[in-house]
Formats: sequence, C-alpha cells, structure tokens
Amino acid sequence: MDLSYTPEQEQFRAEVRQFLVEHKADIPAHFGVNRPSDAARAWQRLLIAQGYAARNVPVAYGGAGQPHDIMRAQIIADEFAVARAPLGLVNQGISMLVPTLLELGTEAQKRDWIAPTLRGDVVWCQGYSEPGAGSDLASLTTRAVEDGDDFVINGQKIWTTTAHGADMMFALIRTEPDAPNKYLGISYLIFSMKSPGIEVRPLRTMTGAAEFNEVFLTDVRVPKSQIVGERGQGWKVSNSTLKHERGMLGDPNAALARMRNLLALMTAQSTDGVAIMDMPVFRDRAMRLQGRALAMKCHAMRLLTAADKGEDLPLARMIVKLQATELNHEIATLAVDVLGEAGLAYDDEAHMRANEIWQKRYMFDLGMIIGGGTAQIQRNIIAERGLGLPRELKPARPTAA
Amino acid sequence: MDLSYTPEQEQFRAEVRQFLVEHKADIPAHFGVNRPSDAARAWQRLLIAQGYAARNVPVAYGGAGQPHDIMRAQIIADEFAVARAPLGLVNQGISMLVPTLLELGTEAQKRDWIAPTLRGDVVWCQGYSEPGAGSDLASLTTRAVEDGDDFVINGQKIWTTTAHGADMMFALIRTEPDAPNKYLGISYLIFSMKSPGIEVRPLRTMTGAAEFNEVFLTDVRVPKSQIVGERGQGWKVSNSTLKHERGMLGDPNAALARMRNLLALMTAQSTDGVAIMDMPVFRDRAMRLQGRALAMKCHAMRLLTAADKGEDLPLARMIVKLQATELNHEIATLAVDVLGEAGLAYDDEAHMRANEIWQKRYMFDLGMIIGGGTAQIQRNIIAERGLGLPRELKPARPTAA
Amino acid sequence: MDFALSDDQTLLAEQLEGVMGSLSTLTRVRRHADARAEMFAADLWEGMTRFGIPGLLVPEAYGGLGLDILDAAVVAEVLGRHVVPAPFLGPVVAAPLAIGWGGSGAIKSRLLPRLAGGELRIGLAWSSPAGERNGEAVIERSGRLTGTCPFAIDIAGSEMIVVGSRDGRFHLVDRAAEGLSVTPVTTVDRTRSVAALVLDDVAAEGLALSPSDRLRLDYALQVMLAADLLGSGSRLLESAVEYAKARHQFGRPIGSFQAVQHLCADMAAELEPGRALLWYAAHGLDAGLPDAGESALHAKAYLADAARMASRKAVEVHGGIGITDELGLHYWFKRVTWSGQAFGGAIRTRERVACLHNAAVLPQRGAA
Amino acid sequence: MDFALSDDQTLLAEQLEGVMGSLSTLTRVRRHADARAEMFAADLWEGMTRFGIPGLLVPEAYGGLGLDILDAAVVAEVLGRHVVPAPFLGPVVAAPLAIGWGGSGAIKSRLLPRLAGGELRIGLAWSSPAGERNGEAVIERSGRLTGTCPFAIDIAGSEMIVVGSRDGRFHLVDRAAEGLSVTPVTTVDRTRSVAALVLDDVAAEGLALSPSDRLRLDYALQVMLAADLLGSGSRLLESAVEYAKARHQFGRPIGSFQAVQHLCADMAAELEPGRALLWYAAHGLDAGLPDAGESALHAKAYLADAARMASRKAVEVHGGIGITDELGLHYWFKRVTWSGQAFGGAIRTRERVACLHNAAVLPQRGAA
Repeated sequence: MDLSYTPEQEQFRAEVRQFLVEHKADIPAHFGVNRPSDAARAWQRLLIAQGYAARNVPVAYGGAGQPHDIMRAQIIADEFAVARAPLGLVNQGISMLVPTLLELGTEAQKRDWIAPTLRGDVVWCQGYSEPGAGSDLASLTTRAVEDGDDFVINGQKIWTTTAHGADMMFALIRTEPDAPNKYLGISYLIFSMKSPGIEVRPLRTMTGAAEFNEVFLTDVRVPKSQIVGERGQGWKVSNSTLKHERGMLGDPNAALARMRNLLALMTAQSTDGVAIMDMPVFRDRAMRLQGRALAMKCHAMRLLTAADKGEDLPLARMIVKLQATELNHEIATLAVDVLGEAGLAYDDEAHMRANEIWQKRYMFDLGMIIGGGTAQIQRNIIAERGLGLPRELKPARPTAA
Repeated sequence: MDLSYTPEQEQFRAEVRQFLVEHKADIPAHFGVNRPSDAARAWQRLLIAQGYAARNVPVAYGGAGQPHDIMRAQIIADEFAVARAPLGLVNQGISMLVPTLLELGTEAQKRDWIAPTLRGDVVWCQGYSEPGAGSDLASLTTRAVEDGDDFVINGQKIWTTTAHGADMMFALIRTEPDAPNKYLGISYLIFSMKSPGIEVRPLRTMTGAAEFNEVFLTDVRVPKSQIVGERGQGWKVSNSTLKHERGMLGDPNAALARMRNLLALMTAQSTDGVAIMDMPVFRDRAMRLQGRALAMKCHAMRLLTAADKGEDLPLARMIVKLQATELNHEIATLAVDVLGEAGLAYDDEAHMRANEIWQKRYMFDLGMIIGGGTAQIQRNIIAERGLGLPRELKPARPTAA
Repeated sequence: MDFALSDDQTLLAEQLEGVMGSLSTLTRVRRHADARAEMFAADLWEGMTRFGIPGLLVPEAYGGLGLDILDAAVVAEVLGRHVVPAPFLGPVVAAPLAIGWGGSGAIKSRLLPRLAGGELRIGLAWSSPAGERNGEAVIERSGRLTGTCPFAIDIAGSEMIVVGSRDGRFHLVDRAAEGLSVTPVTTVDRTRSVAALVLDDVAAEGLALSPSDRLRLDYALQVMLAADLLGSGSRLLESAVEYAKARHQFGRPIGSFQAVQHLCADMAAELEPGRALLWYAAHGLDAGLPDAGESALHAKAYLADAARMASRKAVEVHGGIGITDELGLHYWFKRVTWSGQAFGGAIRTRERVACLHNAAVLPQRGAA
Repeated sequence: MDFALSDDQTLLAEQLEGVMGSLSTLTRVRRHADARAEMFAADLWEGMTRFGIPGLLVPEAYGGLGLDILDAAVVAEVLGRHVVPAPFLGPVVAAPLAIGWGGSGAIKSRLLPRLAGGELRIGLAWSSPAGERNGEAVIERSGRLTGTCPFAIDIAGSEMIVVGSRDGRFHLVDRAAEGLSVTPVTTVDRTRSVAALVLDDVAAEGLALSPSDRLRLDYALQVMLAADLLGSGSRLLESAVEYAKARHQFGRPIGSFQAVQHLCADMAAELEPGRALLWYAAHGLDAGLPDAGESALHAKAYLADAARMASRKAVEVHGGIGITDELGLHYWFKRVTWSGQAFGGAIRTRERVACLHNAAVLPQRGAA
C-alpha cells in the first residue's frame, strides 16, 4: 500500500492544477441540453490539445495521442473534480462509438467519424434495446433487408438518450434472419438521424422528465459501407462497446459527495427542535451508508491500481454496478426519510428546489439499478462469471467474446 | 370483525379453565426426552378422556370423538397457553402418522396403531429425507425389493428426530424402480425400529445438541401388509401427511411471548449506564419486530376464522412458514445484538443460563428457516401456487395432489 | 370470534372497486396529474358522493351512514388501489370525526348534513403527528390562529379547513377567512392535494375534542393511510405478477425465472399479514380495544415499509418499462411514497409505539 | 499510488495460508472445540511461532519482525479463514503494542524479546470499546486494580494480562497475582479463549500510553477483528460456492438455480469492497492518515455486517447439512458471531464513527 504519488505524477498534478487556474474563465457555464454548446465544444478542443480529453486516441483521428497512463488519467479526473470543472464532453459517441471504431472500424470510418465526434460536432445516440428485447437484448427484431448498395431498416428502438439532438445513431440491426442462432445475424450499423423514415418520440419517465426516447425506423436506407465490423458479427462488436460503457458507472467520489450533502441536510433539518443528525436511528443509517461509500471508494482505488498494472480482478470489477447503484439509491432513500413530509414536495425539473432533488434521485437511482443490466442480471453475471457457478438453464446473456 | 366469543364458547372456556385449576397437580413436571414419561402419558390419557387432545379422532381408535370445531380447539389452546400447561403429547406420530392412517390406512392398521400412538405407548419417527434427497425429496433412493411376503429395505434416512426413542418408523421407500417418473414408484411403509439391520447415529448440529439422527437401513425386512395406501403411491400419501405437518409451524403466540422476553431483557441490560431499551437504534428494531409479531398474530386469527368457515386462503396460508421462521430468527438476532459481548457466552444445553438461550435460538431458528422446505422453496411455492406465476423450468416439487 | 370483514364490508369493497375501476382510470389519473393548477377532481368526488362515501362516518342522525372506522378503511384501501385523485382524509375522515366528537350541537347541525351530502368539503391542516418541522407550527391565542402549516391536505376545492394548533387542539377555519393565505404545493404524488398555509391572526371556531378523542382521530388517520398503502401496495404486486406472466425474455415468461418469482413472493409475504393487522387496528378503534392506538401505529409503520418494498420490487419486475409513464406504475409508486411519509414515517411512528407501549420508557427526544 | 498488498504481504498470506491449511484442519479445530477444559492450542501456537507471528509487531531491536498493522491484518485474515483456535489479539497485537508504546525501557527489554519468541503470552482484559456492561469495570487506585472484567481474551496459557481500567489506562498484571481470580467462559465460538476476571486489590504495573496511542491500540484491534471477519466470511462464501457446484437436486447442480446464484452473488458483492476498506484502514494506522480511526471503525462495522450476512447465506446455500457438524460450517458461523460482537457490535461501532466524524455532533448517551 502506498497512497502517495511519484514526483513525476505530483509534477503532472501541479500542471493540471495550473491549467485549471489559468483557464478558469474558459470553463463553460452551460454544456447544452441535447447538443454541446459552442463554449462546451471550445472547452473540449482545449482539453484535447492539452492532452486531458481523448487522451489515448491517436492524433491522426483528432485525439491527444497520449500513451495509456491510468494514474495520470485519475489525477486529471481528481483535479477536475476538486475544481468542479467538467472533464470535457461525456456522451455515448465518445465513450462507446469511438472505442468501437478504433478497434473494429475501417480506416475510412475512423477518418470520417472519430475527430468530429471527439470535438462534439457530431452527436450520436445508441440504438440497442427494443421494447421486446431488454435483458434478452439478442432477441432484437429490428431488421434490415438488402436493396442494391443499401440496407433498408424497419423496426423500433427504445431507451435512446439524446435522440432529439443526435446527428447519428449506432445501432444493432438484424441483417441475417436465417442465422443459426439469435446472436449471429445481427450487424452493427451507423446512420444519420436525418435519414427519411426516422421518427423520435420522447419517453416520459417517473421523474417527470423525458430522459429517453423511442425511435421508430420505417424504410430507413443505410449504405452497406456503414456497417462496423463484419456483417452478422454485430453482437461481438457491441460487446466491445458495452465493455467500454461499464467503466462509466459507479463513481465513488460522487457517492461520497452525496453523503456529505446528506449529512449537511441532516444537520440543518430538525423535528420537534431536535436536529435529525442527533436522532440515533437516522444517524446510524447515515453512518452505515458512509461506511459503504468509503468501502466503494477504496474498492475503486484497488481496481485502479490493478488496471494500472495491467491486471484484471474480474469478481471485484463485476460487483461495482450492483453495489454502486444500490448505494446511491439507499442514500437517496435515507434523504427522503430524513425530509419526511417536507421531502414530498416535488416539481418538474425547471422548478425543482434544493431539497426536492433527493426525491428525484430516489426515483432516478432506482432506474439506474435497472438500466444497463438489471440488478438480477448483474447477480447472474457475478455468480456465473465471477464465482464460476454453473450456468442457469437459460443464460441471461452469452459470455462476452 | 367480531373478536368476542359466543356464550356457548365462553361457557366452554370456563370449563377448560376449571379443568386446568382442578388438575393442576396432574400436569407432568417432565415430559421425557426421547420417550414420554409415565406422567406425560397419564396426562395425555386424561386430556383425551376430557376431549382436549386427539379431539377429532373417533373413540373407536382411542380418540376423543369430538366434532370438528376450530374455535373450541383454539380456546383449548389459548387456555392451556395461559396456564402454561402442555396440551398433551406433540410428536410426529400424532401429528403426521395418525391423520394419514385415518385417511388412507386399512382398518387393521387403524386398529393396531392409532390408539397406542395417541396414548404415547408407541413412539414414531419419520423417514423421508435422505442425504441426496433434500429439497428434491422425490429423488430418494432408499429402496425395497420384494422377497416373499416381505419387502427388504436398504438405504439411509436423515433428519430423523427422536429416532433413538422411537418404536416405529413411517418412511418413504422406492419400491418400483421402473416407474415412469420419480414421483411414482415410492411407497409409504411402516416398520419397527427394533427390526434387525437398523442403525441410528446421532447428527450433531451447530447448537451443540443432537436434535436429529441418521438412520441406516441394511436388509431390513417389512411385511407387505405394512404399506399405507397403494403401492407406488407413497408420494401422494406423504403429501397428505405434509399437509398436516404445516399446521405445526409458526405459532404467533410464541413469537409475541419471545418479544416480551426480549423487551424485558432490553430493560434489564445496560451499557455505559443506559438501558438498551433507551437506545433508539435498538428500540426501533424491537418495535419493528413487535409490529411484525402482531401482524402475524392477526394473520393467524384471520386464517383461523377462514378455517372455521371451511374457506381456504391459499396465499395467506402459504406465507406463514416463510414469515414466521424469519421473524423468530430476527427476534433472536436482535437479542444477540442487545447482549453484545455478554451474549457470546454459550454452553451446551445442560449448563445453559437464561441469556444464553438467545444465542442458541439465533442458530436453531436459522435451521427452522431451512427445515421443512427452505425459504427458497417456500418462495417458489408462494410464487407458483399462491400467485399463479409460471413454473420454473425444473419445478421445486410437483403440485400436491 | 370472526376475524374477517363482514358481508356488508366485502360487498362495499367489491362495489366500490367496480365504481373506481371505471372512474379512476389511468387516463383519468394521468389527466389529473398533468394539470398544473390546484386540483379538485369534481367528477371523482361526484362518483364517491353517489356511492355515499362523504357520509361514511357522519352519524345517521345527521344524514350520514354512521359506519365504522373499519368501513372507512375498506374504502381507503380501494381508493389506494386506484390511486383515486380525490379528497378523502380531510372531508371524509378528519372533518366528520373532529366535528362529530368536538363540535357544538349547532356546528354539527350546520355542517354534518352538508358534509354527508358531499357538498361541503373540509381540508385538514395538522402536522403534529409528523413532528414540528424546523419550528413551523400554528399557535392559538384568544380563539385566533397564527403561524404556518407546511403540509395541509385536501385543500383544493374545500370550503373550510380543520386546523390543528401546537397545543394539540383542533379549530375550524373558513377557507376565505381574512389573514389566511394558501399556497398549493406540488408533491411527488399528484393524486393528493397539498398546500402550505400561512395564518395571520385568523378567526377560528374551536372544536372541543377530549384528549383521548384527539388521539383517536390521529390513529384513525394513520389507519386510513395504512389502508391506502395496502391498496396501492397490493395493486403494485398484482401489476408485477401480471407483467411477469405476460412479458417474455429468453423465450419464456420472466415470471418463470426464480429471481422474478422471489421478488413477487417477498412482496406477497410482506403485504398479506399487513391486511390482518390493518383490520385489527381499525376494529380496535371501533371497539375501543385497549391496544387500539398501538395497533394503529404498528399498522401504519408496517404497511409503510411493506408497501415501499413492494413499490421498489414491482418496478424491478417491470424493468425499464416500470420507470416510464407507459403503464403508469409510477403513480402507485409515488402514492406509496406519500402515504408512507405523511403524518410521520415508519421510524417516527414506531417511536410513538415505544412511548405508548412501555410506560416505563420515557419518551426520548432523540427519535424522529 | 499503489493500492494493493506488497509482494511481501502477498507472499506472507500465501505461505501462512499453506501452514494454517495443514495445521488448523477441521479435525484439529473440532478437537479443540470439543475439549471442555480451559484451552490453549500449544501445537498451533508452536506453528505460528515457527512462522514468526508472535514477533510481527515487536520492533526489530527487541527481536521481532517490526512489521506493520497491515501485515498483522493480513495474518488475521488467514487466521479467520482457518478459524485458528490459537491466541492472537492478546499476545500478538495488544501486548506488543501496549508495551512497545507505553512500557518503560526496562519492561520492554524484559518482555518484548520473550513475546517475540512466543514463549511469553499475554492476555487482554479490556471491555471499554464494547461499553461498560451493567456497571462492570476495573478501577485503578494507587497502582492496584479492583473490579471485574467479564470478557477477557486469550487468557488460557497466558503468563500475564494487559488490563484496561475504567479511566482508559492500561496495566500489566501477573496471571498468578494475589487477588486475581479467573473463570473461563465458554462462548459460542470455541476457537477463542475468554474468561471472566475478578480483581481484588491486585498489584499492577502501569503502561504509560498517550491518549492517542490508546486510541490507536483500540483501532488496531478493531482492524484485526475486521480482518478475521473478512477471512471467515470469505471462506464461508467459498464453501457455499463449492457446495453449490457439487450438490445436485432436481438433476442439476443447485448452483445453477438463480436463487442460489443470487445468494452467492450477494455475499461476494458485500464482502469484496470490505477487503479494500480493511486495507485502507490498516494502512491508515500505519501511515498516520487523518481518517485512520474513522476508517478502522467503519471497517469493523462494515465487515461485521457483511460477514454476518455471508454466514447466514452460506448456511442457507448448504441447506440442512449447513446446520450440522458434518462439514463444520458452524465453526465459521460462530467465529463471525464472536468477532462481530467483540469490542463492540456494528451499531455501537458506527456510533463511535459518528462522534469522531462530525465534531459538531455531540456524543449521545442513547446509542449502544
């Protein structure tokens, strides 16, 4: 155990801090709702030039071209968090499509799409899930038939975030209906959201916001050149994308920050003249959650060290989504209990007051327990792949390639 | 809702009370460990004569021959509980074998076995589970082959209580190895524990006591006349027996009595000069369990009323074992926490002091969650039979006939 | 002994179930929830009035049905099942009881018949069971009220308000009284009407409830919330079971997966004993059983926990669709959140039991 | 930054794992547990001594290994994995630290080399972290001790005892001292030696630990219990997984049932972050991190809960056989019970965090 950093790393940390001080004025006030604002894109370009964003993407494709260095990446993340500065754009194009293209795209696809995506000039949405294909994603039925040099797509996608502002979609489409099993026969296609035949309908959720959309695809034409990876191999291609998505989940710094806010709330609120913080039943729950948040923070540091050494800790890695989403939900649940009747107040997002955010999180975080593989699916994965228990009779999802 | 009793019922209650006052001296001080003591058998004969025990068994077979009357039965149970008087003998022969014989036995079997069993002169043990057949009881492999007028049994049974003191065993034995499925081909046999080839080995459990035994059967001969019900139909016969067993579980009066003891403990014990009862975290847990115990008590009254009217409430009935065993375990868990370091003291049964009983219950009650159908099996039953959800691919147990 | 609903009560539940099933449809609830203005669901109230609900607890002498707390609980359960966005706790429970037990003969004659007929609706401003939050309370001085009540209910469409003051007493205030300002509060459960009241020397008519009747009123309201929780919780279970039967993944209904089965089994196992506990608590208030208060508080706390558990597990069984507006599951989820917290959450409610239950235990300040 | 065990620590764990695996077999543990007399497992202590464990925390100048709290935690985890029925907390942790930090030069020279060599064993009588139970405590007056300690550990086979008095100070007492009576206490975990002490004006040698060192000692012991809990909890998980793979019911391994899979997954998900938390807490004590105390208490409370959960679920996965002596699973179950409660259960330990963590929160009497 050594929680200190090397002199070179501390020097690098100092540089990051210096950068953040110098460029305080460049931090965009608004990032934009569906599309990045001009200021956000300018900030992103600055971060790429500085080597803080798109770090490992080659310069030829518009990235920073830095060598892999997980400790430096973490130092950047930590310092940006301390300065409350956004670490560039965070979207599915950058986190999922770009790594996929780098791994499996043609040279032309890489040249065409990576740089504008990184710059925020092209915004992507994801077309994986369908109303009938949730946990059993591979049973998707949106299909494409060949017509000359094009595919013609018909079907429906769901849970599509930012579909309204997106320029492009990357999607899983069934192109080979006669494949020997459902996993084969799917292709990974990319196409413009301006294509004729695309209709986007917002999907309202329990929080009152429309965080997701349904996308209806009717005779949408896509040139065959816009397939990523092999035809019929889209399941494998998407698994490489999902692998990248998983890293996005469960930021332990965020859980600890929430805990601090919750403890402040408990100190400020009182019932019958007694601060909630002085009520042992609530305090015990708060301390329990704080211990869990600290454990997850330590767990993340352990995973970071392993990744830095090129080691994999499969079981430790697989539990993160289950534990982190549950922890967030429990923090919100305690806050709702702490606020009591007062915590029932709730408006739509525009009018939401400081305390109302907890009621929203109580619901939103339940969605996070379900989204991206439900808690039940996570437990299957932990049991079968992490602990080596025999497979369920019908597996939840085939082992990632 | 009417929680009062009819004048006739109140009159009956008065009679029961009067009986208990008059016969206070007859209450046996010791019931005996493996076999009922002489005093216990005398008490049992008195209760049968009075119509309080073996109420619904015909006089011809040694019972009290009373008509079915659930309310009177409950009044008897309540008054005996208040007087802390044992309501006669409680054993598997009386609760399981006797009802089975009454339903499916031959006239000779009824005449031979019911009366001595009721009187406590013949003690039975149960031979159902095997080391390889627990949740999947129907996969049992102890087998009997025909030899003249006898069956010859070989195999092993487990979880056999009071096997040491028992005169007789009722058992499930595979008699038809070629039956079309595992449920058919089992027969329900009764035989003497004095038969040559029977070896009983105590099975020590985590509490330190040997509440169970293993029974090894080697070339044990049983006359064919000692089959109960049809040959090969033992699974159905045993299900009628299991039905009777279920009524034995989850006495809500016992849970409420334990809660009272726990609250007394919390009032008596202190840490740093503060009574545990004045510590809100423990008090909240205690009140939560008290609410659950009260709910189970009300639930039992609801089931009793339904039974009295000849109605069945399947879902309400099916949840009792799961909830009652969990509640008991939670009460013991809180007691262990309340006692802290002091609650770790533990001796074997002979030397156990008043507070140590909680540590024993903490373990014993976990066994109750598992025994007689694990909590997981109970949830399957609730989901499939109580809520009508589709069957698991491999069912836990076929629907009772 | 007969631990069951009477035939009349069973009939009441069945018939009301039919009425509310046809009136309080998802479309209707959604329309109510989407309205941004202060909400009074006149059509639903009208349906309840045709059924006689406003007069449930009004004595027959004043034109009501003169029924019991248990009858009202049966009704509350059905309203919870259908997340009925109409007033209930104020005009149907609190007002008839407070006026019936504490009003002068004149007040009773003046108000009870109008309450029974459904034409007079009375809201409830009374936060004491949940505790005085951050010092907000209403003070009575010389028959006039001053202060704030941040969580007044059933105010939309009401002509009067029953107001509880810090000293535990109840008062009748005119909705149009001078010095009373009402600000609607949108809560997470849009099927309930909540407002924040500010009272500046407002004229009020005192209701002379005995201390024990004040407690009975409190307990009756906790029982109604418990019944609402049972209704919405049970409906969430039913929705989950239906969805688990219909939804297929991996070539089989998801209800055949053990994980989904066990989510549903746990919901049922928790909710079912709550039903008996609720009946016992309501009947205890009607029959004056010595443990009625304890049972009422236990029922509220038990069902707040059980219904919350059901609300979460039902969403999990539904998966993604459960967090959307598609099936409207969230209306039940939110109703459970509201009913669980209103008039004191489970923890605070259990602390009240502890104080009641064991006189040897001094009430502790340090419990919420 | 390197958030991981060092190569040396990994090697230490692996080698000790091998040694304890061969010494502390189920047969050996069972023999120890079945003995009714006061127990000192000389053979296991001998094995630990060959491995250098008694000198882990003794400075090199006194013949020890001079290792860190984290190294000792690594050892404690292995001892927990194998439910080793030998002394540890007293002679290997508490005594070297208390004497090293608070003993005079003469005491150190006299005792530390003998401790390091394993020939001197010192027990620990100190109940303050669990709170003063029903008023039982030890009082120091003019250098002599009077009172009772109901939960003294590692007394069997000890020559001396470190005794904590009510004022928070530590003292060395001779096991044979006049006025000291020792009554062995059988606890649920027979792999641990516990005794009740009664002291009647017993001569004692004071150890001058600074207040902050007294706390460090407390935290170090909590970390050792946390490590033991991690070890026994992890082993329970491994046993459950192995059993679930091997045991067949309904024609398939029970580990292919989702319900069994999820029991195991939940155990793993709870235990795994506890490992990182434990390392952080132990390292924090070694490195003097400002949140070391908070982390140590969190580690104890977290792992007490996580290991208890694992102990229950592991028994459930095993079904009936899990509650028998057949596979000996109960030795781990009981070790978890003991370690979770010793020196304060999870609730009391979290309350200690609350007091540490937020200076604005006054310590409350009303928390256990």
